[in-house]
Amino acid sequence: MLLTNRSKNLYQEVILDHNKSPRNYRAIEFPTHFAKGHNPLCGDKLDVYLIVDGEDVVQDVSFVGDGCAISKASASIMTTIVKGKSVDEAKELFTGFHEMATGKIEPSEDPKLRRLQVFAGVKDLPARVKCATLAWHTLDAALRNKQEISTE
Amino acid sequence: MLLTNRSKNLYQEVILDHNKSPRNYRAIEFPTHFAKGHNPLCGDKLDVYLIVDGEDVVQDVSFVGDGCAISKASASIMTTIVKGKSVDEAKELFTGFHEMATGKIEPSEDPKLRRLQVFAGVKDLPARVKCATLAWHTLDAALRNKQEISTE
Amino acid sequence: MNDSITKSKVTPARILEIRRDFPVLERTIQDKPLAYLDNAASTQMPRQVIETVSAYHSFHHSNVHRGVHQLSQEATDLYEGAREKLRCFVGASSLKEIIFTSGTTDAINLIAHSWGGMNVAKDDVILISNMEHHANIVPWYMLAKRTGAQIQVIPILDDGSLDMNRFSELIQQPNVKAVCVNHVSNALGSVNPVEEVCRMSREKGIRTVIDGAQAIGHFPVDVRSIGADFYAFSGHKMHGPTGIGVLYGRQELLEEMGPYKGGGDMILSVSFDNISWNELPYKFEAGTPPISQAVGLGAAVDYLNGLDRQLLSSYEDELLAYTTRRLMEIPGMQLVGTAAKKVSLNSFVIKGVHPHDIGTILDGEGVAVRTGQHCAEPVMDRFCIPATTRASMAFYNTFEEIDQLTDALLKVTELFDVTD
Amino acid sequence: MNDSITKSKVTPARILEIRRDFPVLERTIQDKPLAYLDNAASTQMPRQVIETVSAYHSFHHSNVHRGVHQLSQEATDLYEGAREKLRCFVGASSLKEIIFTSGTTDAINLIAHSWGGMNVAKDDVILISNMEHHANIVPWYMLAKRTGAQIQVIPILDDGSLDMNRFSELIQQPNVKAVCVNHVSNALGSVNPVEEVCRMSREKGIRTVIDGAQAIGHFPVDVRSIGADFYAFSGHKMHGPTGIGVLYGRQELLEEMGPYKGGGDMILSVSFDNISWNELPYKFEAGTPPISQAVGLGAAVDYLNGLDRQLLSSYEDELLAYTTRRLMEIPGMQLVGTAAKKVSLNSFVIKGVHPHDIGTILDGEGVAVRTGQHCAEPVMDRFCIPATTRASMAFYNTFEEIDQLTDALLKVTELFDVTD
Ligand SMILES: Cc1ncc(COP(=O)(O)O)c(C=O)c1O
Ligand SMILES: Cc1ncc(COP(=O)(O)O)c(C=O)c1O
Repeated sequence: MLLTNRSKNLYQEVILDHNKSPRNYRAIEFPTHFAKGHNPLCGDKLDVYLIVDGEDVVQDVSFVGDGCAISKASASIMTTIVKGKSVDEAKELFTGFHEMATGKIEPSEDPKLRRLQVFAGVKDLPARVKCATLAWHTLDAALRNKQEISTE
Repeated sequence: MLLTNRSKNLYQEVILDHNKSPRNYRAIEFPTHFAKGHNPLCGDKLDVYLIVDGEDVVQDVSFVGDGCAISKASASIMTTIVKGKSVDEAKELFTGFHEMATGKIEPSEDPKLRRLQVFAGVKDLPARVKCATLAWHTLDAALRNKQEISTE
Repeated sequence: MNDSITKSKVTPARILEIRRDFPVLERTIQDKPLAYLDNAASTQMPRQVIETVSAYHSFHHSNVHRGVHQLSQEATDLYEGAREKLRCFVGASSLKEIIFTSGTTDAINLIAHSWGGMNVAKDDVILISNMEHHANIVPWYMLAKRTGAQIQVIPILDDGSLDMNRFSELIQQPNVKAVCVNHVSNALGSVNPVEEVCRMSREKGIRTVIDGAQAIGHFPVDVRSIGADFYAFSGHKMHGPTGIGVLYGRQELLEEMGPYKGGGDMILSVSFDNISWNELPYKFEAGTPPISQAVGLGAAVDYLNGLDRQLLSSYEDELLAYTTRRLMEIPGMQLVGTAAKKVSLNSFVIKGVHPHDIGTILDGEGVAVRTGQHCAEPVMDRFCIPATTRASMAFYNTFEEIDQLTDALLKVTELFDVTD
Repeated sequence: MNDSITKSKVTPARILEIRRDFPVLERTIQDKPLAYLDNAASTQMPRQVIETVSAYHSFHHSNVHRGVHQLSQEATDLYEGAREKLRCFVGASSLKEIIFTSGTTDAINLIAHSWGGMNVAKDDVILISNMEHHANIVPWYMLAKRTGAQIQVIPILDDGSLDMNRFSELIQQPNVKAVCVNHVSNALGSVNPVEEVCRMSREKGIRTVIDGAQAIGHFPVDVRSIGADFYAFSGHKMHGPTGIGVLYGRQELLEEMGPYKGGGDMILSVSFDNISWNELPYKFEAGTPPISQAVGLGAAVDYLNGLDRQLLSSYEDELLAYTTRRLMEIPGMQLVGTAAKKVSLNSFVIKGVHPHDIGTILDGEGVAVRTGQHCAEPVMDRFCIPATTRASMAFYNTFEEIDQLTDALLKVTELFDVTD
């Protein structure tokens, strides 16, 4: 099978794996923070749940939703990275990820983005940037106590 | 003064003369037939008055109105031609005139159109055909007892 | 009749010849030849149309109507000449029945506003098929909100065809004022029996609003033999420019209707106390119309008339059959819309792969398809799917392009490890 | 500042160079060179615009938004790129404030429908200047009929300028909701003090609807320094294509407004029971937008930005002064509209000669002017004339063309034997 480089670059093994077996794919019954994300262009929908402790550390984070491989893998990888981080660190990661996905910075510029650089390929596909960032936008909304967001 | 042939053809002496001194330019107090004509594209307005006798002969015909030289001269010449004709002859003239003005027949094809052939030039100027035919349309409407017409 | 004639077919060479009229079809995408299979979203323009528009822009442009100078007369003749071409193309009786709009959406809004505003009241019923494009739903929804009228849905069967039994029941109700059905569904490809829909509606005195956006590019349309009260379509779906569409309406209905937009050209006289409307079709064409777009659309009509449309329709049927067969080779494939009568369009889902991922990967292989809800959310809800991938063909598409699509889809299912 | 810079002027050679960009200007009419003096009706397009549209049609066309394939992305980038060009061109704060419509008429109908429908009620007052084009009268008239609101007229002075004293009185009334004034009158050429109109209105909480159709092609416009709530214009009056226009609206107002047309792209989600609207600017752009037209309009903006507009504005002022002087040589001449601030446009009547006859004879001499009421019947009524002849210039017109106009007019007056 000979896929174009662009597709190979975007649909790397790790993304396909997280798409197939998303981590932390469950609802949390009593979250401290919660938000619903919606990308009306694609129809993608995503719920993000968080438990943040008194020290502002993310004790648990999970998601449930429907979407393309990019958005699902992005959500799954996000949960694994954010767990155990402080709220401020999570927000910083969001900013960095957003800048990378929109081509404003190179992933190599920020060592914290190492595990996220599999998504760097979306910067060449403007229609797919929102797929990659939906989970992060939703996380950000949850942390700001905004219950519903739409990326359109 | 060197005018283009087209203009010379259209604005012949006889038209300019009728424009300047329109014949039968007056209202008839007790007409047997009457109609108002209106060309909303130009703003031209024309009232046509007739007295038709028991034999269906046009005893008197006149007009009052505002318009361009073509429409005014056409109305003026129409009144001079129609006076004394039968209603059927007037209607026939209208048909012939209309066909000439829209280029469907050559004026030479119909000897009755001889005095009207000064208007043959409008056939090359679609925007002006209605100026030339307004008086005739209004005459026709009057004879059919339609009080108001618009050529648009 | 001679056998060789009845079986006469479009040859591959003829299709290649036609393709040369369409500059964009020579493009490559990611170093692959472009296979443009997004014709339901918008069709491509032949150079005959492109050049006509350019020539108009270069040498004949001026504002239409009301002008006594030659350029204005030329522009008017070209604009009104295009109207005559369109009249003839859809078999309308009179030029008064051909209104230029900015598109199908604008045309249906015109109907809902001007006809609906006068004829639909509280508790009246508007029947809308479950396979309508948002363009034939939202204007009616807005009218219903305003007037208190009710919208009822004509269901569709599992194969994506209209439920005519239910339809015949629904029209028995009193107060049904309008039936809104597309001639061809953009999400399913189904060709609806609009002649029957119109006949049955007419017998009950119900008005029919037929959305012809997806029909007009695929086969000859005759509004009178369909018997539609209103028929709407867009230029850009029949190889003409964007920014223009046509509303056909029966003269009698159009005469009664109040105006839509206000402005120049649609009025006879204006003062601040009183305004009188112009006659048809101008009553519905406020302001400077889409002049060069009408001229371009007229050129598209000429282009289509110059082709053997009947033969090309059959060619598209073969193309559809071939596409359907090849798609069935793909693991996890489920076609959405399998009605007996379809235009050359296939909507589908592949188990476990989101349409967006399919679209992106296909694009990498040079194959342009559309993915999503196709502005037909109720269809998606009906089939309980969030979105589909849609390959929509035109007469210039080839069997090779379908192979290119199939190969690309096989790469998708391999990548995503899809099994049947 | 250096004298030679402050006095720098457009040279005739520069104008001839600019003219070469406009193919139509090379035409002859009746064997005479065309003098196109009907720019207020529609301006001509430079080849830069014509070629951009052709290239779009040939190689980049596809439907915008919602498409994941490359052509659709290219079309979307070009379409949205055009929006950014327009935003910058008129100095709007945000892309959300730039709505593509099908023209000025469509834009004002949008305002009257969506803003007016929500904000104007029985006995409210809408102020409309006596020099408005029908496009800024009829939509308000229709709204007034629907709501029972009142239209009141802002009078104009004998020179064709706005009666600002009367205006300042009129806005003292309670319940004045909107002021509708054109930036430049198409029938008179007057440039209205819209900054002052907007400032005075704003102080009273009254909304301003500025019709910029005739301004946008003549001089740089900045909606924020004008302070307009709404500002509308058309592509075909600024050297772009027909079928497109722009509505600028302050974001805050647009956010509150309900939708205009219903259809695809202007909604977020649709079911038969509930619909939610999309965000700005898409809420007001239902259906497939005028894509190639927006791209062409963007090219027109690029073209204008590449010229020295300020200098060309001064050139047009000189051209106007020259035209005015030459026209005064014509026997029986009466100018209609002699305000101190005017664009390069002269409306006039000649004693004893109907404008239509003037128009036809001028056409025979290669001179394209417009005759009639110019979709501004109230202006004609105000000056008690049935119609005028209008010569309207653009930056590509020359002094020689004005001489051609003058010579042709002298032939008219000779033919009709007009004396002073
Ligand atoms: C002042 C003014 N307003 C509005 C319009 C209407 O513009 P359009 O016909 O492009 O909608 C025109 C153009 O005729 C105009 O001159
Ligand atoms: C069936 C159908 N109706 C209406 C429309 C709307 O057409 P337009 O976007 O040209 O107004 C479309 C196109 O998307 C369509 O497919």
